[in-house]
Amino acid sequence: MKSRIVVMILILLACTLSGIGADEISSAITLHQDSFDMIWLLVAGSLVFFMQAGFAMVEIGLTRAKNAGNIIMKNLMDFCAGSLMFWMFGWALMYGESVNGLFGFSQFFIGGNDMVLFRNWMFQVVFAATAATIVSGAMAERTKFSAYLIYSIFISALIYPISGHWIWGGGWLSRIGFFDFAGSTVVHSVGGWASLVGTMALGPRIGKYVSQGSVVTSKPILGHNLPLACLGVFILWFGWYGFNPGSTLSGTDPTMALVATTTTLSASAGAIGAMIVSWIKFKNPDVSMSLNGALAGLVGITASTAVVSPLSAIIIGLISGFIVVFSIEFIDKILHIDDPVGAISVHGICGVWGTLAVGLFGNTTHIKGLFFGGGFKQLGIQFLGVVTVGVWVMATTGILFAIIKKSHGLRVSKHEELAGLDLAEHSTESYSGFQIFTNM
Amino acid sequence: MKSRIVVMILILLACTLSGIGADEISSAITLHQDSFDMIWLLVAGSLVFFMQAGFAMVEIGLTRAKNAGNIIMKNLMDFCAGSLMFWMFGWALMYGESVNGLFGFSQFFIGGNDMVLFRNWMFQVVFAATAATIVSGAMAERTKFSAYLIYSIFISALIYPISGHWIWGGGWLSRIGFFDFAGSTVVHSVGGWASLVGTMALGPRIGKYVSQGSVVTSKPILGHNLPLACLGVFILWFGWYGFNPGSTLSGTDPTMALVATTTTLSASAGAIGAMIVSWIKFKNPDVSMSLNGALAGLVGITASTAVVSPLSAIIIGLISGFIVVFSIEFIDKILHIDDPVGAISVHGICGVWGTLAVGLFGNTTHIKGLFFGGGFKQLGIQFLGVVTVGVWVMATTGILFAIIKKSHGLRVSKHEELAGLDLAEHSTESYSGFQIFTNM
Amino acid sequence: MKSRIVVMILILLACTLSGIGADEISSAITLHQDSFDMIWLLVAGSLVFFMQAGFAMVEIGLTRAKNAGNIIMKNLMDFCAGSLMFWMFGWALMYGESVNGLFGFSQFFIGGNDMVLFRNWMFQVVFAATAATIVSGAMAERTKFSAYLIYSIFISALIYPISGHWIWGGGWLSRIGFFDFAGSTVVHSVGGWASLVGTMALGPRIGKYVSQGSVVTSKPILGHNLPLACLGVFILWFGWYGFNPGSTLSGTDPTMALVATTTTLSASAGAIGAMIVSWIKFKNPDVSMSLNGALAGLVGITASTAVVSPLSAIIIGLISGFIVVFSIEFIDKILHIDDPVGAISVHGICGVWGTLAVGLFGNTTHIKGLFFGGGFKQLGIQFLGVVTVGVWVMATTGILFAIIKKSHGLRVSKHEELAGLDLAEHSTESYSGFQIFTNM
Amino acid sequence: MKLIVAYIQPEKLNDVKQELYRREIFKISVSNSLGCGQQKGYKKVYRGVDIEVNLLKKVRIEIAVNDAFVEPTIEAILDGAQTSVIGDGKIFVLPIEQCIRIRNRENGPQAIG
Amino acid sequence: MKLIVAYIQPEKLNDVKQELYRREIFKISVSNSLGCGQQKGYKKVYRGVDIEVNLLKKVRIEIAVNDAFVEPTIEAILDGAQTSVIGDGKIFVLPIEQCIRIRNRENGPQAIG
Amino acid sequence: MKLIVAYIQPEKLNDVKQELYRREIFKISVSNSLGCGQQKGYKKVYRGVDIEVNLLKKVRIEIAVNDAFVEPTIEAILDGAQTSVIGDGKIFVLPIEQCIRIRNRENGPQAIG
Ligand SMILES: Nc1ncnc2c1ncn2[C@@H]1O[C@H](COP(=O)(O)OP(=O)(O)O)[C@@H](O)[C@H]1O
Ligand SMILES: Nc1ncnc2c1ncn2[C@@H]1O[C@H](COP(=O)(O)OP(=O)(O)O)[C@@H](O)[C@H]1O
Ligand SMILES: Nc1ncnc2c1ncn2[C@@H]1O[C@H](COP(=O)(O)OP(=O)(O)O)[C@@H](O)[C@H]1O
Repeated sequence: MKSRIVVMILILLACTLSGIGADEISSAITLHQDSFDMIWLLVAGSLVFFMQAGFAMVEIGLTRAKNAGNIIMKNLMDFCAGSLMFWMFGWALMYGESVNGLFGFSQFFIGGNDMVLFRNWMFQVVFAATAATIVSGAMAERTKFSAYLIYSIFISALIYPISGHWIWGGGWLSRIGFFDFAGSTVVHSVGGWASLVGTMALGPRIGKYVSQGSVVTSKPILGHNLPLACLGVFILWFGWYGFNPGSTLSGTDPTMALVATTTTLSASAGAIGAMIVSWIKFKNPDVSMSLNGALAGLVGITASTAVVSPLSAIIIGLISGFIVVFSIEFIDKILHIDDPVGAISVHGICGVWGTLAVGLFGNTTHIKGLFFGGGFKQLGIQFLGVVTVGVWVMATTGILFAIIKKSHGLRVSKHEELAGLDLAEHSTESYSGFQIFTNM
Repeated sequence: MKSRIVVMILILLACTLSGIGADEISSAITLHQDSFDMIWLLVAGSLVFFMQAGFAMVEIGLTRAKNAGNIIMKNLMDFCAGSLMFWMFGWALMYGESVNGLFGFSQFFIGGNDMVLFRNWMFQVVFAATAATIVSGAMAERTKFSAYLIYSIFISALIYPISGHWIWGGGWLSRIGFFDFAGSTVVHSVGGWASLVGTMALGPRIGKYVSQGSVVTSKPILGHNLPLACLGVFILWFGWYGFNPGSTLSGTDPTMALVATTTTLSASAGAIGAMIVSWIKFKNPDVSMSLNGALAGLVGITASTAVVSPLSAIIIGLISGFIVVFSIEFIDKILHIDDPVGAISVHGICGVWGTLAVGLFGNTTHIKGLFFGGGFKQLGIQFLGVVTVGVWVMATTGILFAIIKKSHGLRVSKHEELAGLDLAEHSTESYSGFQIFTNM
Repeated sequence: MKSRIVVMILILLACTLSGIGADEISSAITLHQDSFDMIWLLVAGSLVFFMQAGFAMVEIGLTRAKNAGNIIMKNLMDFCAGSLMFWMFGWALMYGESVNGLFGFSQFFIGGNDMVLFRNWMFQVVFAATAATIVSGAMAERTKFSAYLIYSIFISALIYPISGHWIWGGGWLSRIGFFDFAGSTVVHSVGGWASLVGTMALGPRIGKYVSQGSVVTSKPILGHNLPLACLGVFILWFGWYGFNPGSTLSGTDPTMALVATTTTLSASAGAIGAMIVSWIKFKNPDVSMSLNGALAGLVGITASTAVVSPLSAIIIGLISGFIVVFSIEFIDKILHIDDPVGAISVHGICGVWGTLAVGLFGNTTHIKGLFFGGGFKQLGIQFLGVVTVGVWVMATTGILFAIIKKSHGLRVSKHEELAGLDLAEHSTESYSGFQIFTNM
Repeated sequence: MKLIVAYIQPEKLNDVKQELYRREIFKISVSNSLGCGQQKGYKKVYRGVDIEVNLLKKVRIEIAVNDAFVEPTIEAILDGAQTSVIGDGKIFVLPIEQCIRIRNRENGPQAIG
Repeated sequence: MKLIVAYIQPEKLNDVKQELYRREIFKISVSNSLGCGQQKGYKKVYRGVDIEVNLLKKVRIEIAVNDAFVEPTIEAILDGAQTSVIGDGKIFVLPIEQCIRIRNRENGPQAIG
Repeated sequence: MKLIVAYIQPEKLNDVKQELYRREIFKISVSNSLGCGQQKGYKKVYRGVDIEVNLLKKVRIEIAVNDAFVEPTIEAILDGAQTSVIGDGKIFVLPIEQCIRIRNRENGPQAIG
């Protein structure tokens, strides 16, 4: 008995001398673990938030001066409306208790005292906003602002959260092994598909396609501010260091270093890839294509960033850069779909490619792609995910845009479009005083 | 005796086996605790620093092209002069040993080896700079640059630190329970009141108010670059994720998640609120008002961000958005005070509203607002703080601007104002080569 | 025997009660230590990455509208090509196993599973890119894009890594005690010297120097977008909070607070210094000079930021601000070297000054400068480093540019230069629709 | 020789150019201008304050032609720019006394084309 | 019919417009221009290098009027733009041979207003 | 009095100004313009789509002179702007009926300088 007491005293003593008790040690360590996750996700989330500025700048830069204010409003409001929606419904449908793996259903109107819940909501809302805002670029220069607001509400409250649930919320796709680390499909493809449906529902901008007899020629409508587009791309890339590494969801998971590395290399390769293709095809290293290429590389690596090697990342990025140029040309010149900033190609097509790349280049214990001895299994699952999410988004946004078109109107009048949405919808000018010469 | 030795050996063994001693554990944990705070405050401080860019862009965007370079200089120099001042005097007056709760008085010209002191200085200097720079927007397009420099020095060295001491430095307001989490009053109202006094001392820009008989009409003077204004707002919002969550002052306080959440929701609601009001009042969803609305929501939530629920945050933000539009109109059309960027309304009025909101919506053990059963007590204290800080700032800046006006001159000549401050004060053009059509 | 068992049970019990074993404690603490470093370096690295946007904006702003797209391409591509090069060779030559202290030689084509390696690569690649991109500003408005690409590849793959190895990779300079905390020499001087050689190899822009008889007059070629230049400077300054504090290379080294403080103060003093000099010399507080001054202060403090007091930092910054104005004038008016953005002065000259400042103002146990009783020893070593790195960079870039000039051509044709590189090299316009009046 | 100065709606420039091409008039100079005519401008609201915008954006074109081309040029402009809505613009014809091609110092009617 | 071309100081445009309105002259076209006259420009310093700015910003207005309105128009411009300081600008009167309203192809003096 | 209107290549403006100064012609107004002449423009590619740029950037200058100065002014422009390459531009001479200096309401030939 005596020795026990001695031991206890000794332990207490040892602990006291070192100024800290075993309990305190343990709770300090738990606190620290939590704090890593907390800080990491908040910092990463802030970076992802900043991507809103990047999207705004890219879209402003690649469209005409007379619509810049409208683009500002759309980018601002899809975040603002979207964040309220995601607080009310989105989170609940995405991360609430799963109903048969199809959608979540709890934690509507988030409140209470659970700081981990708030942290996770904060990190997720900025992803939801990213998916929503992708569309604003594709539908730029001709969409009614109020119609866009309605769309924003539905994508953030309903469409994005449900397919998100399938993959990140514990839903059916995640259960069968679908892997999308940071959202090539969850975020980017969703935005891309919605863009595709939106632009098709809208039709092209006036003057974009000129038909002479049966021949339709695509006319260029130049962006008015490349420096802002460049700034936007750098902001997006910067924000991607929150988007991808933050998606470890843990502040102590060292994989974040691999993620940052593959993200950097793929983006670089994407820009180079797009530059090379444009140089060969158009005889000039094209500025806006190279900028799109960097984004393509970023979208392309997003799904697989944590499970591929640096070399694979470079290949994935390079291919993304190739794809984006061909895709932009194909969509414009063959399909005659008018996507002013290339959102369908960058987010949609490269999102698909990135998702499939997991099944090709994945090389960890759990994820083994085709090229690393994993056979077609993962690739097949990835393909299934791509298709089902595509169908889901196209179906729902198809219905949504059809209803808006019928009931409210989706597009401004010809006169408003020619005058510019800034004047027509917001009675403002974005560059007051500047002489801007436009006959377009 | 023997068992004691055995015990000690065992403990040592256990510790050695795990490669780390009790002492080392304890010191590692202390180091880690400190490191969380260090990293958190430095990262947050950097984000707050970046807000300088946001202010510069917003102010440039909402004023005329001919004064852009002057705004750059003012925003750059109020930080640069301010940081030297805050190093010399500001910190000492704000956080030095308190003299009767009225002002601090120690640690002038910070030096030595105390890293925690440097860390805290770094985090605080960016807040001081924020307060200072708010004024540059309100006084834009007509203030003498040298006069503005003098003002900058005094606000950073004297005016801001002293009211700051009352609230954050352990001064009398904090002692009676005044609560301002991240600075609705400490930072924003101070800037707002100084703006009010400054614009009144200056008078309106030429051409802003036209009087015909007894009727004074307010004329619009359009901002020249909405994309930059938009970028500025996004940068400010991004920086606010350092401003508010960083104000936990601790890297392990999980409240930061609530703070980030309420900040996001209030900003969103603010933008929406301002958009709705402008849509109803002006028939159009106004771009620059919506941008101001986001800022209003951010300022409005700043005091109470850690002590209110998400729902309260939305309400606070929405009301901030309403207030800002009405306030801008009132100040312009009724008071005929010319505030080009709306700084008085955004920072002053919404700063007051945000401070009072603590007394209405606060809902923690310590802070209980009127709506959550706390009665009028907290509200009364908040009101007292608002009034005393307002009186302090208006009195001191009133004297300051009066002296500058008498001795040095506060405003450029009519000719210089018409030519633009870029040419008149800095002999430069901000957009060389661009054709800018101005008869204003 | 019995007591031993008791003791062991007790310890186990104590540990179990507190929910964590000694082993787990130890591994948790190791994990946490690693996580601090990981998070710190990734966040800091992202900030440094963002400096690319800052460089792009500064260079765009200070040059003519007709070359903005070309500058975008150069800034984008030197990062993209550079990061692939640094992945292939740069890292290996800089941080691989040292061959006689002259260069590293291992870890080419980084791969594998070492997360610490990836982390370090990520942090270092952004520094390499910074050194590379400095040159794009100095060589702006007349360099062939393809020639610039070749240069980019060599500086990132070879030139920067080797001198970098001498100082940061365990090479000979570090062994004799040369100290460069965050890269005044390693990064900035390298960029500065390369800029000097590059501009000399290129010659001035058409119209920059007009000779009448033996008198050569320097003509101004105005930058076209000061707001973007201002934004760029703020982005760079913001990024510098990753550049300098991140260079502790440890997330638990509290010195980062001193670093952030001295960085802030030196930048502020630099801007003020340049403003004062320009005010006296040119009668006006010059905007672009003050912006350059802030950068000068940042470059100037970079080497010594962790080993000097705040007061010393202010002095270093102030002198940097003085130097930069005189240096820009000297290089332009006396040497007739055409450096559109002042890169040689800001990065080269102030980089040298900053490196020497370690030997003057250094004041820690290990680094003692002349003014703090350390005698001339440290200063001498610093001087040696400055000279050898200068010789290395000028020799190698000299050869490089000479070969490019001979074989491929370094400069666009007169016609292309007059038309602008955007049209000539990328067949684009950066500000489509804007009326830009230029006869330059 | 005459100088034909016309103010047209910006979005009509392409049509006018096409009509001119059809009539083999290839020389033209274009600049932008703010105009005030029968079309009275419009009101908008900036931050709650009314703005009267009474200077509308127009395109100003100048075409120098020999006398025989005056009619076709005017026809072309009318065909390209007329929408019969207020704001369509005006055409002014001014006399030119001399015309010189800078390239080869050619003078007179043959220099104009 | 005459075309009155005037160069004025930018800040005088509003005054000139008001004077024109008072005389019921509502049609006007405005563009910006850089001018060099007796007002000799100024020097400034950019990054330490002297710039001679000898092209100053001016506003160019064009008003086409019937002969009876020439005098009032000139009066209006003078009243609105004169400050008696160097740089006030110039008025030139040019003959117009034809004037056509694009909207309705109306030709001649009645088309001008 | 004549109004000399010339379209020149933008990079030639400085040379033209210098030639004018040498002949003591100091008054000039300059604006920018897009022009289409014998120089046929060029093609470029934007995001894979062909653009025909057939409006090239030109500088438009206006110089009002007394009749005696017409020749020297034309000479100066020719000397400054001629490169003998397509795109050099054109000079048009228009009659001026009146010229008024706003500053002092001076009228006629002496107002022009
Ligand atoms: N008398 C005039 N003098 C100068 N410019 C004129 C004159 N009349 C018309 N314009 C120009 O033509 C544009 C169109 O004229 P407007 O009167 O609106 O068209 P409409 O002839 O169809 O009524 C005006 O905005 C103005 O720029
Ligand atoms: N002879 C001229 N030809 C063309 N433009 C002229 C002429 N004289 C004056 N201008 C224009 O008028 C503007 C004002 O002329 P200026 O001579 O400075 O005024 P003032 O008549 O008061 O001396 C000039 O900047 C120029 O644009
Ligand atoms: N007949 C014309 N009417 C109006 N502008 C003309 C005319 N001819 C030439 N210009 C202007 O002059 C510029 C140069 O003319 P261009 O024919 O290319 O040169 P060149 O005379 O050497 O062939 C054109 O771009 C246009 O702005």
